[in-house]
Amino acid sequence: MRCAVIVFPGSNCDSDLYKAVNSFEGVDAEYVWYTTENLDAFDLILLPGGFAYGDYLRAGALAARTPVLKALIRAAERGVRVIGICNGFQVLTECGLLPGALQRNSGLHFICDTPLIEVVQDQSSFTSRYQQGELIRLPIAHGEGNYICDELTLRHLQAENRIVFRYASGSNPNGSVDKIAGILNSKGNVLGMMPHPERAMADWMGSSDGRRLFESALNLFPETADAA
Amino acid sequence: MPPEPTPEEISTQQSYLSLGLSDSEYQLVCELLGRKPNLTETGIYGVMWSEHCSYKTSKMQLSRFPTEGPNVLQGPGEGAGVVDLGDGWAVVFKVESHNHPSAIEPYQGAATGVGGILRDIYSMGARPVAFLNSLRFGPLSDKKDPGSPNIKRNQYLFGGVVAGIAGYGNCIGVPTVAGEVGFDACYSGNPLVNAMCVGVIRHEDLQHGRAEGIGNPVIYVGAATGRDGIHGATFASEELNEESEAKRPSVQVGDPFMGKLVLEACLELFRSGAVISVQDMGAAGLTCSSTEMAEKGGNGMELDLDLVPQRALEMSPYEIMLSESQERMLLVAKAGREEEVFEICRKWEVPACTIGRVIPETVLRLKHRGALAAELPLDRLLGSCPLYQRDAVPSEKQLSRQKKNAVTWDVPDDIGALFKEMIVQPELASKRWVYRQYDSMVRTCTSVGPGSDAAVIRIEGTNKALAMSIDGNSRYVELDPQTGGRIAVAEAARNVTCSGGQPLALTNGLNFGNPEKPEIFWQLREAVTGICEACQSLELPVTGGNVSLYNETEGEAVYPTPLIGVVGLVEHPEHETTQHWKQAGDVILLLGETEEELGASALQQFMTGSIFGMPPALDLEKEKNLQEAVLEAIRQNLIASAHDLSQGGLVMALLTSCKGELGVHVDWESGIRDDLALFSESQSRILLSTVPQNLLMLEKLMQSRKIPCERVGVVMPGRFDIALNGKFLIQEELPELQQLWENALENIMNSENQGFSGEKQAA
Amino acid sequence: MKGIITVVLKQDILDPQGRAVMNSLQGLGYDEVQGVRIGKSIEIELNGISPDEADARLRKMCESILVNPVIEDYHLEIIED
Amino acid sequence: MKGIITVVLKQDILDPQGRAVMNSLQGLGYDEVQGVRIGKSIEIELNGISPDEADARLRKMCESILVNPVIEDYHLEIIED
Ligand SMILES: Nc1ncnc2c1ncn2[C@@H]1O[C@H](COP(=O)(O)OP(=O)(O)O)[C@@H](O)[C@H]1O
Ligand SMILES: [Mg+2]
Repeated sequence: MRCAVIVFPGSNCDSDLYKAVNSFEGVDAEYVWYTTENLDAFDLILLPGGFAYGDYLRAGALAARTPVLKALIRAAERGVRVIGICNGFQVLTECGLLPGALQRNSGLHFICDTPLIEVVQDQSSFTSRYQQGELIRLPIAHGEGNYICDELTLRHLQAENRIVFRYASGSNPNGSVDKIAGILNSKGNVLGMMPHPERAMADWMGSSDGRRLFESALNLFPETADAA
Repeated sequence: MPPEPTPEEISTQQSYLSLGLSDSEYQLVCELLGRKPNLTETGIYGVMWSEHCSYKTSKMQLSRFPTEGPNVLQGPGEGAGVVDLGDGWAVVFKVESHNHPSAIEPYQGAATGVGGILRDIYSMGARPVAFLNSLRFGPLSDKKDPGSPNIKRNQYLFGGVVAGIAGYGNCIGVPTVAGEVGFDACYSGNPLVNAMCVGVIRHEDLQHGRAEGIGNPVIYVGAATGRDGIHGATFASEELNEESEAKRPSVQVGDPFMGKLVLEACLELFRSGAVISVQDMGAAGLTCSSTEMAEKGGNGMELDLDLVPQRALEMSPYEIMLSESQERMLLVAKAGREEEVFEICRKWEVPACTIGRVIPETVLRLKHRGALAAELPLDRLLGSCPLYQRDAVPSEKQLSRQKKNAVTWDVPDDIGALFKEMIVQPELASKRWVYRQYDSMVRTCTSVGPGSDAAVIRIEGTNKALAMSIDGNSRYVELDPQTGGRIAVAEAARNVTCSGGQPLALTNGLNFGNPEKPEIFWQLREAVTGICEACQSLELPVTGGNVSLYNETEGEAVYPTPLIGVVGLVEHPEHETTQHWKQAGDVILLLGETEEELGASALQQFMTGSIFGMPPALDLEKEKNLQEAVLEAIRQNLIASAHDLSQGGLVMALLTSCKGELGVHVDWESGIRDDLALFSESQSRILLSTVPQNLLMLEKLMQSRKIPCERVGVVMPGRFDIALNGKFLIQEELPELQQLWENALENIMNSENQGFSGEKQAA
Repeated sequence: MKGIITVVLKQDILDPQGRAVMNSLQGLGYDEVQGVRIGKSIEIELNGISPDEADARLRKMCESILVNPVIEDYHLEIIED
Repeated sequence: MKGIITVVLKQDILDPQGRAVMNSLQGLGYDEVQGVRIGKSIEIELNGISPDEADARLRKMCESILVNPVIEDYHLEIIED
């Protein structure tokens, strides 16, 4: 399995993601600089968190107009799996692969915390190792994670089962519509999420609930995926 | 460009005064040079001889610190201290203040403070792995006058500083993992903002800022130079009028995005081997970095100022040399390998260009528009600054206040109600509102983040971890600087110990008022004495630090505020310990003796609105014994949680050990008056919890070390019940207390401080 | 020549920061304040191009990057020297 | 009535955001872009007060919380309905 970790100037969760993915047997992660124009060699493409271009103008906006994004969009069209985490999610909405936008947190402050997240659906290629309705702990750390979209889009997301993660149990740290924490594109091969699975890889980090996301995306346990 | 005053005019019009030199200092400069300096030269002397760069008042005090130890690889003198961690690893750390810039523009002041200390760490070659910070502000509320402009200003400063620290640290991708915040009327108008950075390095990668190799190119890396922060120190000491308002230096603005690129470029430059030395352009910008590098290398430096990248038009040599624009580094590369340097900088999209070279004459030579703009012999610039030994005399107020009895109030009727009022005071309230704004997890090495005594950061590729804490209770120092100094060291070390770390060394930030006043210099001297004593007893060398003097508003000094940052080594992940209860039914033990010590305590401040008497005593022998015993118990795996007792005493420590649904049931015997027993701030006390099976072994260990060890209660879900001598003083549902305590700061800040304060500029 | 682009949130998009500022202003006694919306003002210095071209180019910049059409509207003003 | 306040960074103050946006625009081929400065645009809806009063009140709002005089300048425009 070859896995690309895209690096923009100002990305800072790139090495965390790289470590996380490389910790799996048989997975080969590589850093890919934003000027790269070809991503054909990769089975999974990861957009890391951080502050690409300092989050200047709008979070993700400047990164979404770089050469690597053109290649990423082509790969996504071919059905290659893509995960955008935090800043990566912002890039995915900015480039149009995912609908909606991420606005400033409703409380106006940056929030770093480890809330409970509900796995809304376990049928996606990214959640096959979880169970629907399961509550997991994943860290969040963002200033602009307040997901918004218009009524129609929201109804589509709901009807097509494309909301994958929600903030659980009455909490909504950033004010997102429908408590959305992560969504899919309509084909189901592109996931954007604000929580950081790469920060939940071992108990000493406070949670190891993020592991199963990568296991699902990397098809590390195909039997379970089939069974699900 | 307006014409510059001539050397003659500088002398006759005494313009050197506004450039930071006194009459006698200016005379000395003329003697050293054998001529009158021109404007640029006068400016360079002014800034290099400022307190900030020369330590002319504090140097003799600082020289008293013990700086040697078997683990010290680099003591004070370089950008930051370096301490061995074994197996070829070392830790690099230092603290830096940014008080005055933060008072003017809290967001940018704090952000650039963080950026500055970061550059100090990586210029040693180290990868920065953690930030800490220590903050002081005026009160956030006033019952009598809730809408007072002072209170609003304090809230604005607090909100802005926290946002600035978050803004820079989060963006650059280094976790902010620990710190402390204090509030007191003495900091209204003069907040304190001290930032600490910790980095990790392999021994062989250690860099030194020495300009070596005659003919080697001097390369400028990073953001262009503007008129930011020019001679800030001098302008700040001028009386403000309309004319000076126009002259006021423009605020330095941080750019963490550029900062991150410069950081990565520099670390890669070190690995390339094409670079000999690097120094950051911090205080006094190009002046300080170029002269220090040249002097340490035993050489000189020639710079062509026309080659310095400039953001503003028509900058004079004086302005170029004194600008404090951010995100800039100066480096000396190996001749012939410039292209390699530029290649790496291009990759990271960081501007870089050669601006000069290393020369054999030991001078700083500056050229501008084809002419010589300045030439100063380095030995007559750096080593020649006069040192001042000021008078040190305690004030009358100081001495009479110490003699007062610390307890002047009667036992309160309802201690439970009192407790609930106290835990919502900003001073004692949870600092969650602050640290929730900091990314404390990026880099995924944080094992214990904010919310416990010390933070713990794992070192990748090893079994080791670092425990770190920054502390300082200035009320103790105000009442008795020597004891206060000792306690600051002891407390920071105790926090590290409680987290499972062996304290290794410390950095200190000395924040004081105007040292020309005898009572202030006395505070400084006494506090240093106390710090030295504690360092000796606890075997903690000082490897670096920072001095910030003249922290005054309208002639009133802040409390003397020495801050101590301690770093410790956690030898094995199993030793990582937090202050929180782990399991219902665990037994709670109190180590140490509780005396009636309420001087400068949180209870005294709350009951009387002021502080008086003597601060708690500290017996360094006992302290050392206690810390060793706790560390031993942790290493023997006998302890579930460990928490040091500090502000607010036992009852505060009990509350802050509760987490989730784990509360306490305490039934304690004490001969001291109820309120004083619960809130006494006696030193050298630690609260432990342990599973019942380990209880006897733990008690035996403490007995063998002659450490008083009392069973005070058990961990109980959902409750906070405290009984003293068989009588319940506090009986509360835990969730209710927790909510009060955790949301207190948030409630104050969110109700009052909506809008723009402290947000990302111009976003 | 200068282009000044004012970017505002679309009418139906919630503006939490604007709300917060409004509350602060009302809290300070500015009762006349009925609503606050916060947007961006982007000033772009242009060189070597005619005002007509400038208008088209600036609109392209807005559409390709400066403005997020999902949540924002903009208007454009050109100031000739 | 509406007040529109444009808040800009003072000339001497570094605008890292503007710089980054300029680099991106140039990278996308907009070579005519010579400089970018980014500020805020604040739109305030006012009620029950005359345009003259409005001007004075808005200036007071700017000075008390909307503008940070240490690093920002502003200008004000009033639009009557
Ligand atoms: N400015 C800050 N930055 C980061 N963490 C902070 C800050 N202030 C407080 N904290 C964290 O909050 C916790 C409690 O701190 P404090 O109130 O000083 O308690 P203690 O008296 O036990 O030292 C600690 O973990 C500390 O690191
Ligand atoms: Mg503590």
